[in-house]
Amino acid sequence: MELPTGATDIFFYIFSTLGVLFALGVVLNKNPIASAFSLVVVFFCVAANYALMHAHFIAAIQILVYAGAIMVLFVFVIMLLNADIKNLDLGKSKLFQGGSAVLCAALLAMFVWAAKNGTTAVTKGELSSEKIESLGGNVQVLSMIMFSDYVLPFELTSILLLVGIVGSVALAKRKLEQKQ
Amino acid sequence: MTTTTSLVFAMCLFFIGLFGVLARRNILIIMMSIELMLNAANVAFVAFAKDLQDAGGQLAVFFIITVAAAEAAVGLGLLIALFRNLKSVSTEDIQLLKE
Amino acid sequence: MDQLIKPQNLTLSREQLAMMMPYLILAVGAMATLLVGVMKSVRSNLVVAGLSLITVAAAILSVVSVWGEPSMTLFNGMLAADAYSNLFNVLLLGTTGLVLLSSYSYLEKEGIHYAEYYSLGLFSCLGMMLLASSLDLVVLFIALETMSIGVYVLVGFRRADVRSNEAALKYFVLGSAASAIMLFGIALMYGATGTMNIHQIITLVTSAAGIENTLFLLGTTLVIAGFLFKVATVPFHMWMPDVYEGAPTSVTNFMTTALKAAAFASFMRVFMSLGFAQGLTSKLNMGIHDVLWVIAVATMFLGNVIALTQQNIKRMLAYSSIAHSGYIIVGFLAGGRSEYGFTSVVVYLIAYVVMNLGAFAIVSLLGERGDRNTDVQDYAGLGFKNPALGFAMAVFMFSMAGIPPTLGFAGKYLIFSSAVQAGEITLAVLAVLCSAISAYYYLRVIVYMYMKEPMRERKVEYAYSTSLVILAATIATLQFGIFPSALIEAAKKAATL
Amino acid sequence: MELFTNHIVSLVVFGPALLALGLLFLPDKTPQQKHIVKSAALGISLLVFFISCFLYAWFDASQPGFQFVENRGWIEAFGISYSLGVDGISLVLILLTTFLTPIALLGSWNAIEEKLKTYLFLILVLETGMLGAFVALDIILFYVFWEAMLIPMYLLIGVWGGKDRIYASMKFFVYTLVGSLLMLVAIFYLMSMHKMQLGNYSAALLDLYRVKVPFDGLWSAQTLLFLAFALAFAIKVPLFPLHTWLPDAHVQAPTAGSVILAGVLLKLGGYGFIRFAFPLFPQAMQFVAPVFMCLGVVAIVYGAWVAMVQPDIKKLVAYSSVSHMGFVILGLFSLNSLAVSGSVYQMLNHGISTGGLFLIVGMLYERRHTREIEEFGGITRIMPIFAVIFMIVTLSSIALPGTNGFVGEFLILMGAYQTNKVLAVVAGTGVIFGAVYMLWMFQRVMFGPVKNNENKHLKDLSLREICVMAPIIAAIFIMGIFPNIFLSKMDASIKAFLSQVKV
Amino acid sequence: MLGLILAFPLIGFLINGIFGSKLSAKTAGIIASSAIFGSFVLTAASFIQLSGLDESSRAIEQTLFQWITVDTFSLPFLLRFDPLTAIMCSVVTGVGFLIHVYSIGYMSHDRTPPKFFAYLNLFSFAMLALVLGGNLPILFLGWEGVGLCSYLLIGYWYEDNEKASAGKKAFVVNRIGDLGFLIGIFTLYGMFGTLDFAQLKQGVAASAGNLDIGLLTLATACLFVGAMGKSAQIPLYVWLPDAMAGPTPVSALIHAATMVTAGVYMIVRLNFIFVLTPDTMMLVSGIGALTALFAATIAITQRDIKKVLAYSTVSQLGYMFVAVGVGAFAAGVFHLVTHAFFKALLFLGSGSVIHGMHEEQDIMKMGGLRKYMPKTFATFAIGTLAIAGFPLLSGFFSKDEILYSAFSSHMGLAGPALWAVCTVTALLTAFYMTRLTCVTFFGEPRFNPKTLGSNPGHAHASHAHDDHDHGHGRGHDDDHGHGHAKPGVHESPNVMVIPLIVLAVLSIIGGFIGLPGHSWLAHWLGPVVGEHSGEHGSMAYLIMAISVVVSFVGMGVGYFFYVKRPEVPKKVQQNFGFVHKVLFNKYYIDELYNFTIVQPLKKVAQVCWMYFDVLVVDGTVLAVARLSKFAGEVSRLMQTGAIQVYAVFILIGLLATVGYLLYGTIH
Repeated sequence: MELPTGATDIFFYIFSTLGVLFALGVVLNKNPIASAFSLVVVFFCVAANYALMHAHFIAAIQILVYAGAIMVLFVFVIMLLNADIKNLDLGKSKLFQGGSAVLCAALLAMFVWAAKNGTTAVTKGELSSEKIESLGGNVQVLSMIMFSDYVLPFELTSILLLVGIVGSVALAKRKLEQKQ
Repeated sequence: MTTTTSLVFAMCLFFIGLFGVLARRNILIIMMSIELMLNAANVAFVAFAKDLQDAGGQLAVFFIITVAAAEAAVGLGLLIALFRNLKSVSTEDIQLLKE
Repeated sequence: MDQLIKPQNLTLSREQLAMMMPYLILAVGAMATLLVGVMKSVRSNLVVAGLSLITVAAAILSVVSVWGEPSMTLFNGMLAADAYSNLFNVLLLGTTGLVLLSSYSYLEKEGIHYAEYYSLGLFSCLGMMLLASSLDLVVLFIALETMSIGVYVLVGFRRADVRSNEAALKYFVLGSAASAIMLFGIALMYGATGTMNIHQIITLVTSAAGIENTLFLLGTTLVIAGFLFKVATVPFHMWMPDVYEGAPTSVTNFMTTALKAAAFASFMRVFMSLGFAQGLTSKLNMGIHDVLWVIAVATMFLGNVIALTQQNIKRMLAYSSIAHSGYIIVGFLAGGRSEYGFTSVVVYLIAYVVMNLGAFAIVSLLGERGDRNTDVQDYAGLGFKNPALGFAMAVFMFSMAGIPPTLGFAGKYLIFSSAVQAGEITLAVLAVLCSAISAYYYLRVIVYMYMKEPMRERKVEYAYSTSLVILAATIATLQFGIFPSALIEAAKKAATL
Repeated sequence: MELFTNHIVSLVVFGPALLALGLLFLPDKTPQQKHIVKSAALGISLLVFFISCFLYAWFDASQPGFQFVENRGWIEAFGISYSLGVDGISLVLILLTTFLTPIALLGSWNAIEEKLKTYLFLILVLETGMLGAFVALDIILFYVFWEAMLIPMYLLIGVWGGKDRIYASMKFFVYTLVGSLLMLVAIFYLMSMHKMQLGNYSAALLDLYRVKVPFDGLWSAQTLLFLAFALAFAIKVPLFPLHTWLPDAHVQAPTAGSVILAGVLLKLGGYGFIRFAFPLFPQAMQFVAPVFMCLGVVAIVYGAWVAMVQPDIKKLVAYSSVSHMGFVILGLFSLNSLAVSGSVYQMLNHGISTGGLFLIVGMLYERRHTREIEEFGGITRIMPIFAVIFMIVTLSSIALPGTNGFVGEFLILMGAYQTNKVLAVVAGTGVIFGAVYMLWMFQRVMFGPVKNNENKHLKDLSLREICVMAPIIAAIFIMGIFPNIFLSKMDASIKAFLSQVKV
Repeated sequence: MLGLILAFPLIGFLINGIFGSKLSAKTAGIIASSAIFGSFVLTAASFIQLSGLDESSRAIEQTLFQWITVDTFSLPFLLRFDPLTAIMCSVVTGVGFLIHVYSIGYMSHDRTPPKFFAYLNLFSFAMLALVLGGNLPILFLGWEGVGLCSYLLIGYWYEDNEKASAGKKAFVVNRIGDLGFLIGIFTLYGMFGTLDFAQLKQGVAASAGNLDIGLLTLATACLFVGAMGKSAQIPLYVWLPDAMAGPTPVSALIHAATMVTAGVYMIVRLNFIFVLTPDTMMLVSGIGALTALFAATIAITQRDIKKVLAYSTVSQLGYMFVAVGVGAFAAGVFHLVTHAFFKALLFLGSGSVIHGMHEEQDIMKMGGLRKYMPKTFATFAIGTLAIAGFPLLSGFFSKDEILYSAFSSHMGLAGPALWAVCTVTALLTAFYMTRLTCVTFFGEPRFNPKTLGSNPGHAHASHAHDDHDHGHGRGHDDDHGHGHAKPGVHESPNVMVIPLIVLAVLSIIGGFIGLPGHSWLAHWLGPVVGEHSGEHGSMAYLIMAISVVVSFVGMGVGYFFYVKRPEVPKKVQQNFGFVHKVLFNKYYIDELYNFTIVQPLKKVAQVCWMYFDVLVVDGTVLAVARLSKFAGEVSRLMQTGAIQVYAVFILIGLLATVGYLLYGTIH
């Protein structure tokens, strides 16, 4: 399924704008639940953009893992702690907030300037979208590479996940040692 | 949709996330902001992968999502541990260690 | 379809396997430790600890068995197997082993003796080793996260203690943010160069003028910033004292020594890939040089002057550790423009690791349940009450202050002499002045140990495991301080990538 | 025997520290055990002195170069070697060190009761450090000894010192460290120049002598390097205005510490100038020589003035050190054989006479637990033997002909006068002020009526104390009357030194 | 043999010094006296040996050992016995021996006579080294050595703070002179490359025409500064009057006969250099004359018997300098010798008086003593006559020689001026010496002869310094150990009187070694100082006559004032109150020095210490330390504990870094 270039652009801008707006929603919302749901929207927008960039596999993972797993985790924790969540305001002084906003904006401006002035690498790879199609599609290609070239990071992520599991279990185990 | 515009989108997400880390007191929201930042990097990876006609970027995103998941799990675990002791998730309440 | 799969990725030579062995052993050992730990039938932590130490020992042996082999890359060029890796693998494994060894009694004392501690330690160590050896930025990131996540948990390991929670969360929040920043940098570097492989970046940097690209520059800056966060240089250092203070002492030890060494090892690989191994060849290099110059000076200065005001030893050592990062950055700056530039970093790192390992082992030995008894005042009279312990601590303090004939001096010698050779005279002078400031607070420990009367009677319980670690560190500090040749040779071989 | 003759320098240097290690395993709880430990330490130091006498005997005075050279690799990567050697100048300083250490030990025989063996151990380690610095022919080896020496001295002051010992020890350590660290940078610079010019790393002194460091006025490399070296040495000497650590360190240090500090440690500054700063940077040295001569002269006069108004005997002696060591600097920078010989000789004299004075102050302190001059008066009547000894040492300190002090100051002033008349004359006033403060102090302590009742029943010197002072007194006269015993050994080396530094 | 001359006193010193505590007073005295007598005998032998030598090579040299060798600088421990040394040695050992003997009596009741004799022997050793030294450093060795002994002996009764201070003052003032001496030595070394007398002489001769006279003048002037210190000339004379705090034999030996003349000796020794520098010579004679007059005026008003003699000594030394200053070296030596005789005599006499008066030194509390101590009186009177220039006594000849030399010197008007000053001084000398003798020995006793000395408190009451009973050992022990400490004035024992008599004889006949025109002494010293060329013309007799007149006038006035009309001096004193006060207080020179030099110096030193050392240097050091710590204290405040603040710092760092690097790409 190939969208015409113009349409791609339009979708991209729509999703991007939405994404940015909801991202702002994440950081500006007083209620964590609202933030969490804004985040879900952001994830969807990003996933849509992935899809627009022909990264279908990633788009799917984005929705599955992020929107599905991570967000559930977040919401779960929010619920768990819900009873006692106070201080839902933005916190810190206005000056501090304003200052950080200015800092972020300034850095963003620099980044954007750098992005505009910079160029991506001149020598491109051979995996053009046509080639990918000819090789059996995005998922096929990615899996090929992942289990050959990228076997180390793949294995490593498994260990990472194990660490995450062990870690969170170790931290959240019910039985607490005596308070000191 | 050019690489640059995608990049700008990514950067916007990135700095919104960063702002969240700076400005919010609620650690949960700070964690979400961090997720935003990671997403921003992912967007950049995918955009570059497309531009460069390379699969490496997309694969990186795959791994990063995994990392994000593990990180979120541990982070939330830490948060719960803290909450048990402190009954708070505000950064203002974790200023015992200083100077 | 087959064209995507490179044939060399489908074979595994005996040599490659041998090179992979340390990682495999460690991964398997860590998992085994985990399993044994959760087994109901295993009552004693001794078994878990023993298993973890055996794992480490086996891994060290496997590194030693490939010591001196010609360098190669593994996993499609993603992992280096060279003298540098070997050296750091031994260092990291050794450090981890000793830290775990010294943790045993500490965990008992604190009542947090869980099997997870050991497996997390081993997993983190695996992350560190991969970090030090990774040639691919994605692998690097994942390794970094593996290491970090393990350590986040370890920092918060004293779950019932708010301070431990706080430290862990601070570390987690800032660490994740820094990781994200670094990741974004990796993305930009990837975009600018089309590769995430360090070797290919080196080729690019040295061959083309493409590195004047702002995208590359921005990416580089962010990656470096990420590293600077991990190694805690000004102004990315502020998490460190809090985390060091709040973390269980044995974990602080682990962070000070192994984690920092791994972060620096990786940083140096990346740094060299930016062309610094060849000297200051480009505008980018020059710019980064200036930035690092300022950072180095600020780090040395701030770390030292704030340490002057500290009462808590852990916190003081944290600031001192910040200052040490500053010295190491000086070594970075001397880098490619002097014969022993990067060698000096390696030697300094080893020195740094050894002396901090010992110092923190002593702190953990002397600490009382709940991490009390860690103020300088609590060390009053130690020198004559427990002469051996006092002597060891004195050796570490003098070593950190860079007084010969200790390993610390050898490290400083290499760093400063390289800086001078590289023409960084001002930097060297500032560095030695900061070093003189640092003498003051290191000596304060000695003052308390030897020149003040103890405030209260206290019997130190010598745990064999911790004492062994202290002994080893003391011997190493003096042995390599007086005869550093072997160390320098090894480091030189390692630093010639 | 072969081992002995080939490694005699190493033996002398490391003998004290290695043997002292054994002390740590002896018990020191009961008085008897303490006595054994002390005797053992004394025995070690005497043995070392005995061995060092072989150095004197076997030293060929007609050879200007280094003798008893030992050379083996140490850190090959940087051309750093373990190379030791002795020339006429270091020979006499070695003898001074080995001579003073047993005296210092014996002098504080009963003064230290607590943590005794550590104390003795540190003194012997300190001896090793000092001796090592005197014989090192490798600049890094020298630096190692130079710095390592700080530790025992620091501890000696800090642990066994007086009321403000911590402040004093800290001041001593940090002051000295700042200077030596800058020197370290200079050493690195020099070594990198060697690498550039001659292609290999070397820290060997004889190699570094060949490095040509560009010289062109004040801001040139050579001058800056010289100043970096000079700073380290000037602090150690100590040269005005970097002397303020000295009074504090001296006053707070235990007697043996003061003796060694004044007797030997300060000499390392002068020795450093001779062995390192001068020959390495001759042009720069001549360029700044007038400034240093002036500083030396200021130190002489200033030290004497300030000594005059000190209420504390030990502080007075400390400031007198500043004054005396000013002569050394003046002499060295005068750059002629008379003045330089005088300077080296003055270093020996100062070691003997000021060491003696500190011992004497220590004896008073042990009896009265005060060093305030006001507390004393009329002691001569009560302690006649002490009075005689004190008088002789005082006379040595004010350079009366016939005592050792005269030979040094006479040669220095005569040499300096040939170089710069005005400065020599001003320096000469130091001789007058020297007499003023020493005799005034002597008068207030020893003469006059016994006003303080506590002083009425002081015991005169014990046999041990006489044994402590006897060698000092003997040295004062022997060195005053037969200075050629030492001058002849130094002569060739100093000639060589002068031809080396005069470009 | 020369070495032995030195060795005897040294051995005596060592014996008395080391075994002193075990020796009795008498034994110690005998040991010391025999030691110096041994030297005397050897000196005499050497003298004879010397006179047997040819005039051109009349010197005996002996190198004992090599003292200092550095590079080309070689300094042997060289002794040289030439005619000048012979004279000096004879005086030192001869007069010295007499004084040693005298001391046996004088010090018999002291607490530690062996110590005293040890010091005396040490002094003799040093003084002999001074005169025997064959080069300047040896001379300097003796020079400082005698200074040391002077210090030790002035402060002999150290328990009295003033006496100890006097010793210190002597040493320090001498040190000032010594510095000058040293500089002179250095300059000479710089010019000639040697310090040996013989070689110097050769050097001067060899480079006669091309010498830098300016430099040479500097050298001689500096040497003269040394002489000023040692020989108590203006402005460095202040120590000598104070030095009277020492035991009287010491005053006689050191501060009259021998040590103080060392300056004169030194100039005579180096006459071949001094003559090349007329400016210095002028200075020498000028200072000498000024000192002579100045000291004489002070002597008129003093009440302390020893102080009068002290100022008299200063004055007479001035004479000697006038002599050497005008080139009459032999005359200088001549006066030196005769002065040694009569001044030693006077001092010993005064010692006898003091001894007899139980430590009383104020002449106003004496009077009529000739009845009580006739032998002392007789000898003292001879001394007075000799110094006053009574014809045919020793002082007459030597003083006259000087007056004549001054008058006839080739210095234009300066010569007569010098002569005039000296003549006035001679008048004053005759006057105050007569005053001293008359007040002491004539008239009625102004004390109670019965009770004097019975009460130690009384004996000390007159002492200005302190009055508690252990002021010094001597008075203290007198109460208990004085075997014949019967109250009342008494003549001294024979052991003291015999030296007086010998010296009196010498004072009378001593002048005959230098009869005007046929001076044996001048001839004898010829090889050293060059033959005295001037024939005594008619002028000589006129001058002689004037001095005789002057001498008689002085003595007459003195006798008139203090014997015939004792009320006159009081009137004069009242009429010239101010002058008297100034003179009595010695022109307030001590006070002047105190205010202009000593006090400011202490102030400056205090300021140096408290302000420069403590405030500036230590202040800077501490400020740096505090600043570091302060920086730490401030910086740690950034560490607020709030994560977000940390994050902001990270962000700022990032901003700065990125900003800087991106900025770099534009430029």
